[in-house]
Amino acid sequence: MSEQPYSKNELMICVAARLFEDGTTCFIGTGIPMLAAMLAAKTTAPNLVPIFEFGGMGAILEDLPRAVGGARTFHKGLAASGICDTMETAQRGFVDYGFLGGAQIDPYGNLNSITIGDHDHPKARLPGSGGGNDVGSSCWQTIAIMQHQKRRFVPQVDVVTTPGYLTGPGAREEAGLPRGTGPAYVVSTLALMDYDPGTRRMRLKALNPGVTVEEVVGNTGFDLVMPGEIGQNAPPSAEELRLLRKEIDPEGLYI
Amino acid sequence: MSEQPYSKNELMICVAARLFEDGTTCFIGTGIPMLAAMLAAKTTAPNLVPIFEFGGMGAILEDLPRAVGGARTFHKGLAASGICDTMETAQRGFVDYGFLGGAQIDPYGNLNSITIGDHDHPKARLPGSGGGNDVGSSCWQTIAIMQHQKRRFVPQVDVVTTPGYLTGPGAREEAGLPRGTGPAYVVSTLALMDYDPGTRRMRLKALNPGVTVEEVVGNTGFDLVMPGEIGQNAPPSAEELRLLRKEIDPEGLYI
Amino acid sequence: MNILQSGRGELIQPFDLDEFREWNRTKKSRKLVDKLMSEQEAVSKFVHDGCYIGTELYGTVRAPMSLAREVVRQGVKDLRVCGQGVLELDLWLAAGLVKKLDITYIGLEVYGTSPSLRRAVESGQVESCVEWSNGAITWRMKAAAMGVPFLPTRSMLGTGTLEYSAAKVVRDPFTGLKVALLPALILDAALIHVHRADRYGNCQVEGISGFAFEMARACKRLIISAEEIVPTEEIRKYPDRTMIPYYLVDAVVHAPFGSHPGEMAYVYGRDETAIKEWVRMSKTPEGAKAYLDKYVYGVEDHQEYLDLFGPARLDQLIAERERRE
Amino acid sequence: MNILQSGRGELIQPFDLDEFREWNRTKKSRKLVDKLMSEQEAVSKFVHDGCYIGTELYGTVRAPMSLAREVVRQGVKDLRVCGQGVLELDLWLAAGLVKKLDITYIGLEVYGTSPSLRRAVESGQVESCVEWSNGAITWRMKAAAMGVPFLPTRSMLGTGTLEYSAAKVVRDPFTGLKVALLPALILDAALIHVHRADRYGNCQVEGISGFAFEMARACKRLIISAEEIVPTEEIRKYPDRTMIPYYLVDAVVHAPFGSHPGEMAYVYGRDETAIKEWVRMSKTPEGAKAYLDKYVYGVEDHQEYLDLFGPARLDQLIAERERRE
Repeated sequence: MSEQPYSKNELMICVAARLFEDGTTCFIGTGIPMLAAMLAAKTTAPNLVPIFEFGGMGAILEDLPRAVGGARTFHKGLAASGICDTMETAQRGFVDYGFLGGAQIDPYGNLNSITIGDHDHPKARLPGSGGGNDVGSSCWQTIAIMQHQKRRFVPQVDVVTTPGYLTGPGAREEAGLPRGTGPAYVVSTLALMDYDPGTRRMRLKALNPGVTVEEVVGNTGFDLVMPGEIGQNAPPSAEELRLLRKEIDPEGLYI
Repeated sequence: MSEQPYSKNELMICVAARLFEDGTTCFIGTGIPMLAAMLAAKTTAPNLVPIFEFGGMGAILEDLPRAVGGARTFHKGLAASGICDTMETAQRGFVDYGFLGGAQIDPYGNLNSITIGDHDHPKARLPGSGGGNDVGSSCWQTIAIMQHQKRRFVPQVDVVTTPGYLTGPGAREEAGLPRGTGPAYVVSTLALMDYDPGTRRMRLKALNPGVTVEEVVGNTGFDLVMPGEIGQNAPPSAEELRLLRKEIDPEGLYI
Repeated sequence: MNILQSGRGELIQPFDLDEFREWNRTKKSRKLVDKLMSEQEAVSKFVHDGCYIGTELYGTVRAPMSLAREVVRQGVKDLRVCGQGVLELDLWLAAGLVKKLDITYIGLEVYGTSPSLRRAVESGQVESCVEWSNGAITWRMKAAAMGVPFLPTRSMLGTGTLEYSAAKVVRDPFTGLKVALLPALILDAALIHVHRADRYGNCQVEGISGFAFEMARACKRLIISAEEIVPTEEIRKYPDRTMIPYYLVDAVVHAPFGSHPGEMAYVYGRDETAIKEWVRMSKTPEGAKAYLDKYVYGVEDHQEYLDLFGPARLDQLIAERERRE
Repeated sequence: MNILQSGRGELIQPFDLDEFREWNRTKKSRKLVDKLMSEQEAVSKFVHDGCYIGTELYGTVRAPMSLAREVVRQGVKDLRVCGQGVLELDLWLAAGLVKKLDITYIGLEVYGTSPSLRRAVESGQVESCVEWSNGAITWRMKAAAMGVPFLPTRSMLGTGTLEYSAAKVVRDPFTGLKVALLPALILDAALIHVHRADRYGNCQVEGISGFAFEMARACKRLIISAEEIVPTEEIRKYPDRTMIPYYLVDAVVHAPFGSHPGEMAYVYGRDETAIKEWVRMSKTPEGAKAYLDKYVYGVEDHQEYLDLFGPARLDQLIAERERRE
């Protein structure tokens, strides 16, 4: 185990990066997912195929992209296409993973990034559904990345912007969403969560170093499913930190 | 009037070429329409924009194309796209004219190029609907080019492959076809026909040189509308013939 | 094939396909007409108070920023606007030009949510927000581009996004699958920035195409700005690179660095300093106003805007461009 | 949104979008796997008796003729086939391989109707012909490529083409317009000939794109033949030219003159003499058989086929190619 100090973001990036499966396609959004994808490509998933919604496919991520349409998203890429092609590629079942964020998440993994409060007279107007709804509808598995706070982990999101398991088992299929899809993980500042296969409710999977179950529970606005055994997320390794700091984000934009 | 001898095809090409309006877009099929378009571009319609269904747009027709997808259909073209783009361009109302052929035509300008006899046990299997149905549905005006024979000008086509005015006034709109579209002319080996605006039935407009009304009537399987005055198609001019023979079809493939 | 669900959002741009066809027949010349003009002329001719308008690609990437600033400079009012945006829509929101939104995403990307959007919506200045996904808004344009009234999708199903949209859910009559039908979107005006165009409007784009193909075919008026104006011979040499043919285009504006402070693939990189200036200043209404005063109202045109940055900075952005290698 | 009319043609290739998604998830590797193989290997691996198959572009233009001949050589039976065709489908019809057709146009273009089609259909050897327009069959593939069960169109309405198709007519719930709904078409196998590919299957096409984009995304197995095999670095240098990304592709065949006797834009012109030989010989069943004996069954592979014409003829075709100028 590494004894080096590291930031919360560095840890989240590492936990997220380790979830990438080699030889899979993955929709990447701005920020943390980009760093996680780059770290994965340099460690456990050298054959990862990043897809960016406005058209970049199969880029070699040498420099950190700053926008999902920027030239770095198709740097030495295998294809530079358009948003219809990428979204339809996902709709056809070709995109294995999608990374998502949101202001709120509920026990079924539904995300909200539209409004806090009443939609038509909101307390806070958020950016909107964006590509998140398409990613959450069409990718085989989605991974959400969230700050772990009670006001974000809520019993019911104000608006379902991006579909998780909606109201529970069978609800996605009943709504018409593609068979076999849904949220897989939540990477938070405190822990890694997955979903109970029976109830489709969020389940604690592994704690971040130094975090207690009580701390997670205290920062979650609903009951998490508790498995028989709770894992531990390894801290960033020396090599992960070196890659993040020297190669991936040398300007320290995110870490 | 030119005293030179000319072939039936040369005359048809000239009559058709004179129908092209300058500065319009036009779907061009293989054969006679290609020659007519080239002749028009070299005479009265220098700003004609030829569109070929598999993607060629705005080509400069220096050599006669032999296929609607051949490289000559986008020679020095303004765009080389695909069939969806051309068909959707027509569906959006951007294509002014379309040239069509068929084995049979009826009084409402409906064309058949699918089967003669019963569809499922045909006496003759024809090539099929092809792009003709799309052209006849979406272009603003269509022009048919036909051999003038009784077995081709029939009271009712065996199958409506390409929509003319269907069963008469209002029938296209009732079927859902775009407002304001329909057949404009028929160029035959004997005459030029248009359509009566009231009944939407085929009307004799002008006779080819040396052809009588009786001859047209005798070779038509239904009653043509007869206007008060019947015009005369001018024979090919010396210049038209020179262009056709020296520049457009020097190998004599069609003329 | 009954309607199983209807979003309760307003269709803020009703459409009529036959009227669109008639427009395309009568208002769009098929002749090669010289359309080269300035930003001022193009915007004053083709962008009107109350019109429904969109921009492509977005904010910091191949965005028609010189045109977007000109729209602000001319103070066009009551705009109805679609889609995703970063800096360009932010400027319009901050300047108070926007009345209704078909919104997918408006934010500052790595720099978080948009204070200008928050102020404009939470104050009620923007009267309504109709929700769509990024895919959905593009498919709506694709429907118009195809000349059909709707396209089906498996996105948006089961969510509030659909509930606050104007989509409808039906069962596919072939397989029984539930799909959302997205109504066609025909914009009154669209602004697209490209790498190269000739003076008639034939356009080439390099790198990702975003939604330029769809938007160019889904609007009644199309203003193109281009980094470079090329002879038509260049277009005719590579007809397979024409993404937008001339007959779709109403105005062609020569705008080098037209996407600044955003990037232009293979031409120049993004100007992070300039982007951060907007991020910082737009946090308050006063700051946003000061920014507009300096960079929009305070200059006559795009050239004067570029002069505020100077050639050294612009050369630096060229040096930082993506290269084909 | 009730069904106002249903075509009485059979849906000869029923489809299930969720099963297609599952196929694309499990049978299509996202890794860069070397797929270079011969025509023989590609066809024997991915084209099976009874499969639903299509070819692109068509007959005399960028057509996968070396693959089409290999299909005949291997005697694959009971094919269900879509679309437009000139020489390639003619060969299959003449060889008796075709059982059902989603037909749009099969003919000899300037040389008139196809005797092979007439014989195959009028004799009952082809069991059924379901009718579509060229636009419609491509939109059916586009639906599959988009991952949706149908696309609407304003083509085919009011005609026998619709009556003998499997389309359905409904009223658009947004504007009340009548449209025809075209069911998605997911092919079992597709054959596409391109200008350049790398050994993983990333493909570039020059000139018109026909329906390559759509077909490549609407099939379970995709065999690419290419005039030239290029290093992947060449693909990565111009990612905006990739029309077909590798993960769609199952086999890559290096086939110079693969479209012969058809043309290949910017590479070689069409071989009129060779085309006319088929036109002449296919007039009778005996003639067609003699042609197949000589040009298909009588040679081992594409190279032996080309040897029948010799380098002088092929050089002549190169000289007659379209040039960028």
